[in-house]
Amino acid sequence: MNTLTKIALPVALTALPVMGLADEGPVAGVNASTDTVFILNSLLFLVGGFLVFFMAAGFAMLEAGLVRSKNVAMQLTKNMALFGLASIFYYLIGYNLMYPLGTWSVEGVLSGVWGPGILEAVGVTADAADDYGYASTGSDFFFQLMFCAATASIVSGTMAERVKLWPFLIFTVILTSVIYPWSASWKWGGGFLDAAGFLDFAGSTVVHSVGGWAALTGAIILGPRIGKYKDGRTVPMPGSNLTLATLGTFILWMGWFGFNGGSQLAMGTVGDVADVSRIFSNTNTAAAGGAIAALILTQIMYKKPDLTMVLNGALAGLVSITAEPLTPSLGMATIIGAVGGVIVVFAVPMLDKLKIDDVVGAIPVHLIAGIWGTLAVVLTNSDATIGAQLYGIVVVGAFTVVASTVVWFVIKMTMGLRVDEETEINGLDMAELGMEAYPEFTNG
Amino acid sequence: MNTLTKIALPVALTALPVMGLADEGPVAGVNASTDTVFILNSLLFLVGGFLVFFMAAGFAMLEAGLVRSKNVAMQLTKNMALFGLASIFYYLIGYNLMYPLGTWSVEGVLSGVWGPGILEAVGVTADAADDYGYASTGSDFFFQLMFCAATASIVSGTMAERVKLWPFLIFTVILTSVIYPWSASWKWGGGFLDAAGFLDFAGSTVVHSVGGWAALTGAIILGPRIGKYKDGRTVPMPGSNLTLATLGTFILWMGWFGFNGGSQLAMGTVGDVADVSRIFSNTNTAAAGGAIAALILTQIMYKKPDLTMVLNGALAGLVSITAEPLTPSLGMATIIGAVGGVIVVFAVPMLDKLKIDDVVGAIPVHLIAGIWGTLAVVLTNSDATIGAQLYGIVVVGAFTVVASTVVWFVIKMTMGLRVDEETEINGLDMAELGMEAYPEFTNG
Amino acid sequence: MNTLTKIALPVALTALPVMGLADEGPVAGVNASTDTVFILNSLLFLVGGFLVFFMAAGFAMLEAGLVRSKNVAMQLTKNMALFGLASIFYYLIGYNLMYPLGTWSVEGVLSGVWGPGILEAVGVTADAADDYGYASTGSDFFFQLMFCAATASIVSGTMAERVKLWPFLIFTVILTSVIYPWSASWKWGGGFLDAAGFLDFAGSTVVHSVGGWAALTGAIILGPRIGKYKDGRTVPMPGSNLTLATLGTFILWMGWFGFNGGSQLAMGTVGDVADVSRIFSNTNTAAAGGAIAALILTQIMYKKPDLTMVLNGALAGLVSITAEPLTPSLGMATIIGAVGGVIVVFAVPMLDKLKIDDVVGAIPVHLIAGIWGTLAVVLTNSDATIGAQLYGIVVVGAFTVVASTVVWFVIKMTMGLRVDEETEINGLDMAELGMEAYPEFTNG
Amino acid sequence: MKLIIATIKPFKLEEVREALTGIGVRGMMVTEIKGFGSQSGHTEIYRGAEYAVNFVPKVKLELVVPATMADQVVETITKTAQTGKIGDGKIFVLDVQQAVRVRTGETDADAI
Amino acid sequence: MKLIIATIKPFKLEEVREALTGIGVRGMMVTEIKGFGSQSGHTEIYRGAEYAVNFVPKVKLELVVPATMADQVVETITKTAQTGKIGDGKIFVLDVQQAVRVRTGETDADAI
Amino acid sequence: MKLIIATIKPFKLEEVREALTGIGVRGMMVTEIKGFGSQSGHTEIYRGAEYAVNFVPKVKLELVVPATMADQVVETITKTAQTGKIGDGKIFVLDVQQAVRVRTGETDADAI
Ligand SMILES: Nc1ncnc2c1ncn2[C@@H]1O[C@H](COP(=O)(O)OP(=O)(O)O)[C@@H](O)[C@H]1O
Ligand SMILES: Nc1ncnc2c1ncn2[C@@H]1O[C@H](COP(=O)(O)OP(=O)(O)O)[C@@H](O)[C@H]1O
Ligand SMILES: Nc1ncnc2c1ncn2[C@@H]1O[C@H](COP(=O)(O)OP(=O)(O)O)[C@@H](O)[C@H]1O
Repeated sequence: MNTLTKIALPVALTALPVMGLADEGPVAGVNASTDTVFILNSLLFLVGGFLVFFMAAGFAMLEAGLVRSKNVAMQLTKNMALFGLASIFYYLIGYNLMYPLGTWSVEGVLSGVWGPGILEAVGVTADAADDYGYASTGSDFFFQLMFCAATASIVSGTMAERVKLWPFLIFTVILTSVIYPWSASWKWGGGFLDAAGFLDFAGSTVVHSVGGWAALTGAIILGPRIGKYKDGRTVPMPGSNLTLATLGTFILWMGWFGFNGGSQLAMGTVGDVADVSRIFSNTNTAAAGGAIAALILTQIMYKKPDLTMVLNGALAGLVSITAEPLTPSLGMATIIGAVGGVIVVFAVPMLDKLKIDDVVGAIPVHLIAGIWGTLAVVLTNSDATIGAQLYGIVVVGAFTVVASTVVWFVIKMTMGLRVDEETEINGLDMAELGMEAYPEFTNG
Repeated sequence: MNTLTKIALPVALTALPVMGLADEGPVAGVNASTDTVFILNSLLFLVGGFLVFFMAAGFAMLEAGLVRSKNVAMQLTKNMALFGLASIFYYLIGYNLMYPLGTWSVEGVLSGVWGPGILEAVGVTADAADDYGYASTGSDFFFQLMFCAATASIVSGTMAERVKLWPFLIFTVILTSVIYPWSASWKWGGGFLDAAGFLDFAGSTVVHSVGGWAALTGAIILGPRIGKYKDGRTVPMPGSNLTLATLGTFILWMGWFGFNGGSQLAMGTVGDVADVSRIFSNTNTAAAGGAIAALILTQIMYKKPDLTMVLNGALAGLVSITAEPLTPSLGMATIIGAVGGVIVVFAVPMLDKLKIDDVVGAIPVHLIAGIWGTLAVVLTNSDATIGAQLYGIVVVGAFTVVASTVVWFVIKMTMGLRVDEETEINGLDMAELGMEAYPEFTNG
Repeated sequence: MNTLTKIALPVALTALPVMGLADEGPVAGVNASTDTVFILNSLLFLVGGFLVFFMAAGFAMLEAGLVRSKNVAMQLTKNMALFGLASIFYYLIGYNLMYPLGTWSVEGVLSGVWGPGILEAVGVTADAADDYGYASTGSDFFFQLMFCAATASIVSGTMAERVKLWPFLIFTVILTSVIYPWSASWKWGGGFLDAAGFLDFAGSTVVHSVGGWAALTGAIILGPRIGKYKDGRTVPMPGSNLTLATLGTFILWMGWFGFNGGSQLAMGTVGDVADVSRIFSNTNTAAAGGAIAALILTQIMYKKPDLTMVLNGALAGLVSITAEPLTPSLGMATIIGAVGGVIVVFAVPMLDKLKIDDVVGAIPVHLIAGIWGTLAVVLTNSDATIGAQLYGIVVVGAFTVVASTVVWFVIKMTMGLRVDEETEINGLDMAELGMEAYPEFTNG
Repeated sequence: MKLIIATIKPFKLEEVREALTGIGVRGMMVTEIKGFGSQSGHTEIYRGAEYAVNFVPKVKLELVVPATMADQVVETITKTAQTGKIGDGKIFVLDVQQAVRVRTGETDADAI
Repeated sequence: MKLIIATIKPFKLEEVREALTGIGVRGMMVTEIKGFGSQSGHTEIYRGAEYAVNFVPKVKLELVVPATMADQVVETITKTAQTGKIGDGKIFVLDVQQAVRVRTGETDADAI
Repeated sequence: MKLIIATIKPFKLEEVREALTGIGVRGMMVTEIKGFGSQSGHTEIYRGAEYAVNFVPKVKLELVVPATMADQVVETITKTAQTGKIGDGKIFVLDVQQAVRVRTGETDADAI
């Protein structure tokens, strides 16, 4: 029964016997046993991991809903394929590149561990566990892999409706095997950014901005969709299914509890589980702040609320709180998220002014709100310095832009990046896949 | 391996060594340590909480699928916005209004704690924890917030396709900051209904009926959709997408495991986790009973099964078991759920006879099945009395009806509640949002 | 913060105080307490269980997306109804038929326990628990029930667009109350297949092949859809909504973490949780392998990738790893899954050659990949013998084929299995349900 | 025989159909279309970008009737579909040379 | 030239198209429509409320052919689309003044 | 008056509409159709099975204009919709006996 969930212990106990605890023996100690800590930490990774996994479905629905139906099947193919490739290549190269565990080939800059990730033996024992005092390697691998895949998902939305399938997938391979893990190692692998005091709890910069920067460079090199910008005006190309876009947003929102909550990386102590609880609450309220801010702002600016902006606003709120979901109060978390929502409302048309065609708004959501979130850490975390935060943002940004640009250009030169005009006009589904997402509906 | 999951311990042990437990040391004590209990209780709230969160997506899909496509984008906007507002206002006012923890301004009637909810400090220690013997405040807040949002979601479906966006959202704010938390405090805050022996485990009355009563008063004050009732006949207005309505139902079904299971409020003892297991099983079988009852009944009554009734039936089964998901046997739980399914099949046309236009069937599902479920507690829980149950139903119902009526009327008088005729005919999407959910499909 | 998740204990500790653990007391023992083990094992079942539950939504979306829109509402009705019936009949008969706990009426062949499943009492105590050393009965029931429902879901997809509702549901009742539980008892109930050394960790054969065999016999007895095979050619009948088919695949993928991970059946020791972690990782990489293999293969064979094959490929990868998700390395798991993906690409057209009309590809995915997965156990598990694996495959296959054939025929003779030609041509939705999934879209 | 093509506001369809049945029309073809006309052209905003909505959802009726019945049909549609607000629609009348009922092969008058 | 408008049962579309190609028709326009006719009017129940299904899904073909070919086209459609069951559809023939092929600007006979 | 039926490539719709407005056309009906013609017939593969794509998405315009304006309209459409690639579409012109504006009951010239 739901009564008095907040009441103090004694009361709680008097309430419990009803539930048959009357004849329980004395409590065995205070802290959780070492095994229990190991199990609970691993469990956090596993639960957080499947939640972040589900974000792949969220990205797929969001993007499928925001592209025109003639490109939906292709967008779905890209999302399925990129997740599969991320899973394989993060395993083959990325994981050890990201977590050198102190073994560097260039101290703090480049991992010294090469080759595929290896898990603990079946039925490993305490003494044989890689890190008995902490958590199982498999759970950590599972959790970290999902972050890598999320980074790749960010890129596909921006470049939708015009990028060729295979060139895009090749970029994904390099992003997930090298670009993301390498830059991530500087912070989460204990590299020089970590040493420099750069703070990024769950990855506003390490994950979202990296995806955002890669998307930005890609969008610029790829150019806008045909007809998107006509004699100075921006021509809207409404998404084909806002219901699925909304579903995708809700799924991403849920996944984010795993994304940020799991990034506490431990649940085996009172302090840790209380922190995970704070993070869940802050993550939710930041998303709410972002959605409501976008709702009100579009109502004021355009006299009508814009659902797609509300969706982007919620996501921007989530990205904004990702760099520091623990230390803010609920109120501050709401504000940090709301600022993210505001950013989106202004950044989306701004990008259009610059003729940068971002089909789903991934750049405002993941890159710009990601930068904001990374800076916002200083508001609530005394360990953070604006200098260190800027340093991290710039270093990661510069690296990602340069690396992505090189890769995009090499691909463009060699195999070409963009479908031909007729294919783009008729839709990628018919031309590149020979398959329509909605074959029965008569669309133009 | 899946063998013999039910066999007794010894057998299990002989089976286990395979999994490398051979060399484990002796077990440390019997009960879980205090820390472990705290962690496990909090974990139940967190997992239950994200499951209930996902119900927001379920409501959104169910409602988007059951309205006509010209109103889908608006319905999605309402669902996103109401969740955002519920998150913010439950934090600002609702949480402390609902859980006075014994500090009443009017004993057992009105909380004495005002202002926003406050979580435990970062990395809180055992001694500093608000309730070390129980669970983290953040996890409790997260879990309870989701119940508040669910209440608001119930209303949006009934009033779809004709209510204005902002007036509806203003009602949502008052519902989530005052009406729901205040009435809930009488039971779950340890108020006078709790003292009176009224039992409502997970909220058939406290949550679902409150949403249902608010929806009922709203539907009456708002009036039916244009053309819904023509010279005595009810004119069906088929939902635009039953696939999404079905998806929404499955999502709600899953979320309900968190809704009811989490309401056990503890998982740190053998008895508690066994109870949570009972609840999961009973919740599932009640939904099954409701769905199958509606399936068979519509087949018999109409010669053809009605999918939308089956969906409503499953949900009615869930609402019916919510007041007492623990004490019934699996068989009894199935029957309680089945009765819920029967209720829906009869209540839906009955409401139409009364010219009460409930677009998605929320009133039969949440209100009427909610009352049934609350009464059904006496069937299996000896602590329940029909008197106390009726008392709770009437008190909560009367309060919600009066409060909602006042709010609806004030809104109606001041800013108006309903869109103009032309807007309603052309669809709220074009007129109020200037945005269509399916812009490419040529709908009438 | 996310730093150094893989580092060794000492470092971790130095990092932890930040999170307020500084003043924690000494650790209470090494192993988890008996209660804690019981709780954690039960928790694994509950979390695994709701994940597998969600697979019902995945199947519903996959199938709704792959049938033509004139049959979507019927397909949804079947999926909702079969889950409800599975829940009820597995409870009434199946559960005890599947888990005799050593009480056989025919030793190792037929359970001696009849009647509905019974859970532990409310608030059960350690001494009263059915299996204190293991887990709560309710959690086990909940978990096992979901496997039974999954088996039934497999059948509905293959027979879509032409089978009558009620005859199909009657088959479902017999499948879920007798055929599945009975055959499953031979392995997971500790019957003769288990004794014979047949290994099937999470059910490539016990669950997926059983569903697949039932679907195969059904498809043959039912015959192909009108116009599917015309003068030697296969006429494609494209699915109406590939977005929902993709969503369904992602949902199934996520559910599979519960399906395979939960089948470890224990999480209360370091070894168990580390194994669950291995299983999560292997399950994910096998799905990735299957998806990518199908992607590349269709590109090579048809010059264009086939999204529906990629979806089937991911699922085939999941089925392939299900018989042994624990012992393979990540690399081997990827390969096992990839082979599953290859199987699908060849098996789908092969079935068409044989004029066996499998609407969603369930036979290649669940049956053929299931056989492959069962054989693949010998690659990584030294306890497995090719002989025992073949023995299990043949015994389960023969039994399911014979049993299903009998049931299908009896139904065909008595009430008929297939809708009349006109109904099939106009779509089952209008004729059998009088309800369309997308009433507003003008489809042919 | 005459082919009468009428484009009306979607919500008027049912009413018009009933009215036509009332005067003895036994069949028609209905198509969902987008209409462009004086009603069109208001501007909307999508993701911060203004655009003109040029097409309005309409329904198109096509029915073939005996010449003698044409005027009455046109009248009935005009009366029933009229709201007086811009965008009510148009009616066009064309000559039809021949009509055939597929089921029976009957032609012309017997076909409709 | 003649414009031939035919409304048939959707599942007959492919067959009719093949038959027409067989007699040398090189193009047509196909529209999904809702048909109202004698076939219509059976009642369904939705959420407990009875309602009449007045519109049946149909497919409409429009093709322009040389006058000389019209009769053969009408015949072919009639033959192929016929099931003998109510609702098979109708065929209407109208005069066409002019035809143009957009790609080339060719007119009339050369355009179709 | 003339009824001008034009089927064009969907992506040309906006351009054609603008061009027509330019020459004073004040309204039209637009329908999404599937076109069959010389452009059709390339084969695709779905789940391993080959099949011919016989229908291509097109847009159909129907507009009624004063006889005097017909040629100019046909010209304008031809010019604007032309890509020179196969599948550009067709234009057909038919006689219209009568036109009515539902809102006002105005007829013929005043109606369009
Ligand atoms: N010249 C025309 N030819 C064909 N259809 C037309 C023409 N003019 C208008 N229509 C159709 O009639 C509808 C209503 O016309 P409109 O000018 O918007 O309002 P009104 O008929 O009240 O003046 C348009 O949406 C279009 O579908
Ligand atoms: N007078 C008419 N004008 C235009 N279309 C018609 C007319 N009568 C029938 N139709 C079309 O023909 C279809 C079949 O006609 P119906 O009367 O139902 O069957 P049948 O042609 O076998 O008598 C209808 O659905 C409608 O689309
Ligand atoms: N005889 C016809 N009658 C009606 N519409 C036609 C006819 N022939 C072609 N069409 C329409 O014109 C479109 C283009 O014709 P097609 O032969 O494919 O290319 P093109 O016009 O360049 O030769 C077709 O898709 C079809 O919609």
